Amino acid sequence: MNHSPNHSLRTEFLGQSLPSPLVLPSGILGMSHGSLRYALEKGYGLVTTKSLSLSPREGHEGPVVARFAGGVLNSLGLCNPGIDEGLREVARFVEATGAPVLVSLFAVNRPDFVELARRACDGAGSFIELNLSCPNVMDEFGVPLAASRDLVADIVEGVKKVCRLPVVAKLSPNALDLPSIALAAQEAGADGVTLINTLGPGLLIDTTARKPVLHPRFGGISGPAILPLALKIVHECSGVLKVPVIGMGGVSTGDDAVQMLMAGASLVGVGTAVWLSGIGVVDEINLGIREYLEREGIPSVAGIPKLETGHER
Amino acid sequence: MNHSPNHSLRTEFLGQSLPSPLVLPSGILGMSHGSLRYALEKGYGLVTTKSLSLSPREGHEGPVVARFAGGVLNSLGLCNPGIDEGLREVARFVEATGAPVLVSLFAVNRPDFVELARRACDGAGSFIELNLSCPNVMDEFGVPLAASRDLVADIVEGVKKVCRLPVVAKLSPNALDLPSIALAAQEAGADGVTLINTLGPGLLIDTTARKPVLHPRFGGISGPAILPLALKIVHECSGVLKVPVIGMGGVSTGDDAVQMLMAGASLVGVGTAVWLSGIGVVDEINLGIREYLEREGIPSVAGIPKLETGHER
Amino acid sequence: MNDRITVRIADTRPEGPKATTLYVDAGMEVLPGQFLMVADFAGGEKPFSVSEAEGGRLGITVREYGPFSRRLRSMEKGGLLSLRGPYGRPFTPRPGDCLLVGGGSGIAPLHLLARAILAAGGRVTVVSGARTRDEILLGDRFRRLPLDYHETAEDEGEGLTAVDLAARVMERKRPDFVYAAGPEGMLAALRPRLGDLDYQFSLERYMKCGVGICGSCTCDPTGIRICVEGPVLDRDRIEELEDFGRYKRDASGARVYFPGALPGA
Amino acid sequence: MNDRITVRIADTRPEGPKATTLYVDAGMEVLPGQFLMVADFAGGEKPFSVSEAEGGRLGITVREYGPFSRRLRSMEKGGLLSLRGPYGRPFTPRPGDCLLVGGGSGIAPLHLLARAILAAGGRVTVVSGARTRDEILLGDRFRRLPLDYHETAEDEGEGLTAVDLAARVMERKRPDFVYAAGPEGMLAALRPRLGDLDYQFSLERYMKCGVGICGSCTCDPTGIRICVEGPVLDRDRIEELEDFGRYKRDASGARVYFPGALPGA
Ligand SMILES: Cc1cc2nc3c(=O)[nH]c(=O)nc-3n(C[C@H](O)[C@H](O)[C@H](O)COP(=O)(O)OP(=O)(O)OC[C@H]3O[C@@H](n4cnc5c(N)ncnc54)[C@H](O)[C@@H]3O)c2cc1C
Ligand SMILES: Cc1cc2nc3c(=O)[nH]c(=O)nc-3n(C[C@H](O)[C@H](O)[C@H](O)COP(=O)(O)OP(=O)(O)OC[C@H]3O[C@@H](n4cnc5c(N)ncnc54)[C@H](O)[C@@H]3O)c2cc1C
Ligand SMILES: Cc1cc2nc3c(=O)[nH]c(=O)nc-3n(C[C@H](O)[C@H](O)[C@H](O)COP(=O)(O)O)c2cc1C
Ligand SMILES: Cc1cc2nc3c(=O)[nH]c(=O)nc-3n(C[C@H](O)[C@H](O)[C@H](O)COP(=O)(O)O)c2cc1C
Ligand code: FES
Ligand code: FES
Repeated sequence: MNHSPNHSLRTEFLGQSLPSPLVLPSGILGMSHGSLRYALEKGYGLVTTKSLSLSPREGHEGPVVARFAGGVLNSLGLCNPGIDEGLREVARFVEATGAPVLVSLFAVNRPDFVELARRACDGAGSFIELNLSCPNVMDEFGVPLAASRDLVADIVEGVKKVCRLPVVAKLSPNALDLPSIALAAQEAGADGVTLINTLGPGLLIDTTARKPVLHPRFGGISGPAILPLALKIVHECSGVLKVPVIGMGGVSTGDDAVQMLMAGASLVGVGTAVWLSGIGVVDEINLGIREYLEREGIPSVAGIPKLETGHER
Repeated sequence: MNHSPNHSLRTEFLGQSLPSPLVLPSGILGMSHGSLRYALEKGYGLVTTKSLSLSPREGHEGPVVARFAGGVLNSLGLCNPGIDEGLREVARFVEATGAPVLVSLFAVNRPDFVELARRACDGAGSFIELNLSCPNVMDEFGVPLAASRDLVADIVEGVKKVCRLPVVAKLSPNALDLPSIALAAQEAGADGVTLINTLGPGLLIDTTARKPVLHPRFGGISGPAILPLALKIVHECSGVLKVPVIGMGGVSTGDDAVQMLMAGASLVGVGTAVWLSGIGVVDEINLGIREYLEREGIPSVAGIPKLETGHER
Repeated sequence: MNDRITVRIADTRPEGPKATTLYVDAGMEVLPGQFLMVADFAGGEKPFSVSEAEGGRLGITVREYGPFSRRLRSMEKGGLLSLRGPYGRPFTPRPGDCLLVGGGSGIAPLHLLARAILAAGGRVTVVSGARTRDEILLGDRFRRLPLDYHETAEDEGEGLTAVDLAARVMERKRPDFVYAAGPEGMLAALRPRLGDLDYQFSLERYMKCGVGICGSCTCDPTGIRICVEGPVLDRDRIEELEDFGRYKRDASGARVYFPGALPGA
Repeated sequence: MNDRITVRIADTRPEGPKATTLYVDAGMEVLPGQFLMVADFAGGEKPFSVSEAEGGRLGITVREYGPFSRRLRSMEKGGLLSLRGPYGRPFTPRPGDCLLVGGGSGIAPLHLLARAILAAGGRVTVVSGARTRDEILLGDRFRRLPLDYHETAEDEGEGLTAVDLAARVMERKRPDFVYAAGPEGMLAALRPRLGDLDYQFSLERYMKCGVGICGSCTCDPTGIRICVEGPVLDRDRIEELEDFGRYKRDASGARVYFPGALPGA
């Protein structure tokens, strides 16, 4: 085993060199140039904006977050200041730091996604992420956009037509046969896939008040509860994809992050852990990955072996 | 508020009076007349057998269970001694205790389910549970039986034709639009629905060995991680069903159980908590429910108010 | 695991025409300046400081500003509250000569702080201001403490603001340390009057999660989260901010400029 | 949270032609009679007792019975093991005259127990038996301890079993307490020879989860779980069992009758 003293976390992603494989997921901080800078300084290698929509959204009244034994529920409701103000914040961030930004967009149909992407491509971001798991659509159709292979393909294709920046499709775990949906995104031109968005949604009830804890009643599930599901989905999808995967869902320790990389992720999101363990968790995870590389004599993050796919019984 | 001193946990279920609303879920203990008795003595109000198949199954080699921060993964693989030996155990249990048994059956197609149900109806059990979330079928078709409204309806209908005992359909959370599947089961004649079976499956990786922790690699997710998902599904399904729901998934405390009842369950399964908190958890949960009834002045389990359904935004 | 509790209101106490103190037996320790996310199970969850804490009984002084605070302050004994917290970085009580400047409901956490400073052996001067006399909160409570209490109503006499009055008080006697809480405009007006005095300000920014993940309450350009690194900020942290006294963010995250502040950069 | 660790084998030591002791630095305390679920990342996870525990280094003495134990016992220094545990109820060391009876690999936990009894001030007599001389495990280890050690190979001399030999030893000197571990047939043969002596037996039943949820290892009619309420059972618990010495269950949960035991009831 080769114990090189200087294991770097530097990771290539779609032509950019990042100082760490850790990604600030969309919806965590990422509200303003200040919060993007904060995340960068706390050790993330790549930062993502809140999911930006055509018009500003105030989100839900709340309570919008709740803890349970396995993690967190949130019903923030995709609050964001709208694409134009959001892109101004991105520009300020890029001006100050020169760091790349993953600009998350969300809409409920192809024309709006295309319009968002058009504006985002004129902005200072480096990559576009399409949040295809919009809860509005769930209210309308009972399932997220990302549950439909055809809708995913259609939107990605539309966006790619107008977009000079690499496009990453963010998929929902609330779908059957994720690999085929991820493949559909790739075939439609996606340059990467982000997995997974929050699970569910779920429900928690205040038994004294006899009311849901959150308002509105349901919230997407994140945190440690969803790690094994995320690992499974990332493993299965990255096994069939040629494009890179940003893996996230419950990653809270260095070992979790290494598992995610081994499952096939190129980058690893760390969101809910910022609540449950504090913002210092980002550097702890960076350190944990570095220690793993050293212990195992692996020279770089990209050298972490991928778990073999295959179906032993 | 009326503080009656003697709050009973007695609960009616499909014509039987049970001493507690707590159910030993299928696959937890339930292997033999001894283990069924053990569960009864530890405070469960109703016990379920392992899912019985036509032929005995040894299950997977293992490791078959693994813990993670949010709960447990299992890949037991539905090991069971086969329907005939299983029913002999049920008969011994009933002879010794007189208590009702929920006999869980599983197969991968309608004729086998019908044959299992035929034999089970000649046995000493009180109710039949159809485990429609068979992982074998997932290997074959990528989705569990329970993800298909039509397959669920077809099997329930076939079983009801030959079955004098009440039939409960156990559904998987790995499906879209659970309420419509639950409704399909009810319309096909199901006398009740059990929700939820394990989620996923999920994956955990040993980063030193660079191998999955479980063998075979994936395992169904249970325990605290799935509680909010289970509550949401039980709430949504019970809101549209006329038949009772056995709710389970991560219930570990008295408050969890009350949440499950409030979500709309008639009975509450407690499985994984037996590992994570020890078998004493069953009586702790019984006590917790009793204390809740007393504190809130509710005379019986059935009197626990159901959370209103409705879609505030 | 759970940082949320559901409690019944143990008592209430009207505080003039626009505010009420709600008392709960929450069984938690809250330090001066820390806050709770409070919800009433009817939609909405908002940050509130703790104004009193005695033997496990907490007082939350709610001033009516909009729909949520109106509902909250009309709640009665026995009503159910959901409390998350305590969250945030508290004030640091110092055993010297301390000046506490509060505007409107900002006075609430300063009451708890005053008691902590006195307990630590410090000397306390309080300046409390509001638009009208009956909007000055907790005056009776301060008057019962061994401290130097001053208040001002902007619609009376000279029309002094809390900042004006604080300046006068400081002219007479220079404190060792200044603590302030209130509308950001007030804090911004106070800052230049403090010269090289050391201070801690408690900032109010829009909060949704209260635990540092949603980003709502973050400041520019450092990105500090008022719900975690604040609400109480040291002088150094305040000096780094470009938005202090200029703009905050609304529920959508869009900038809202304070009256008189100019958009730009 | 996690009760599973991955460790490298620190050392190995052959124990005759069919067994090996694997040493690992596991950093956990294991009491005599407790077991670990051991896996080698090639499929399979099985229960094994701990035969030695010194300064954090554990010894697991693996006898070859089938495919898994064959693979395990051929593992070499540096090989990776997954260990879950320690699980189960241990033996209770007593400070009196103790007789320990072990058959085959059942002797493994008794070695750890012997040391614990000696440390507690008890006096130990050990009877170890196996089919052939070189299948008797850990004899050298017992001989180094201040105790009375007896062994028997069934294919030699009088062909005494461990039970026969134990009976002879008890004739000479009645112990205060008997501990036994080994094939259930041996335990069943031993029980009637103990009269009213108090005892603890360690039972081996098919185990999958090791933590009391899968039901594989449960006994009739009380349903006790050998992995949790056992593997060490007190006399009272054994006396309640209808399956003891009659049948156990295989991987599917089906009954497997011991040679000579009759199906029924
Ligand atoms: C750390 C902190 C401590 C506070 N302590 C107290 C206190 O002790 N007593 C007291 O009366 N008030 C306190 N507040 C202010 C209190 O949170 C607001 O008065 C309340 O949220 C108003 O809600 P509304 O719906 O009634 O008013 P709205 O009509 O919605 O708004 C009125 C004002 O309150 C602000 N506000 C609304 N929602 C929020 C929110 N989620 N977070 C922050 N500000 C918001 C708005 O920006 C506006 O300035 C505190 C605020 C913060 C941030
Ligand atoms: C509490 C306990 C402690 C044990 N301690 C030791 C020990 O210290 N040293 C040692 O060599 N052996 C010990 N064993 C036995 C060991 O678990 C088996 O030898 C091993 O599981 C055999 O697996 P195999 O695949 O090699 O054999 P197989 O060919 O599968 O079976 C051989 C024998 O082992 C039994 N067995 C197989 N799998 C299991 C299982 N999962 N659980 C229980 N029994 C099983 C079978 O019933 C059969 O009797 C212990 C068993 C138990 C229950
Ligand atoms: C409070 C909160 C807000 C979120 N908002 C968004 C969002 O706006 N857009 C999006 O694509 N994902 C959003 N997510 C999902 C996360 O980006 C991420 O996919 C998920 O939380 C799983 O990662 P984690 O377990 O590390 O948090 C949000 C998650 C949380 C907890
Ligand atoms: C070890 C284990 C084995 C299980 N085996 C079965 C089974 O054979 N049949 C079945 O319908 N469900 C099986 N389940 C699912 C449970 O019955 C239950 O639906 C699920 O675990 C959720 O409840 P819990 O979180 O309380 O464990 C099994 C679960 C576990 C943990
Ligand atoms: S309120 Fe969410 S980060 Fe501060
Ligand atoms: S091995 Fe699973 S209950 Fe004992």
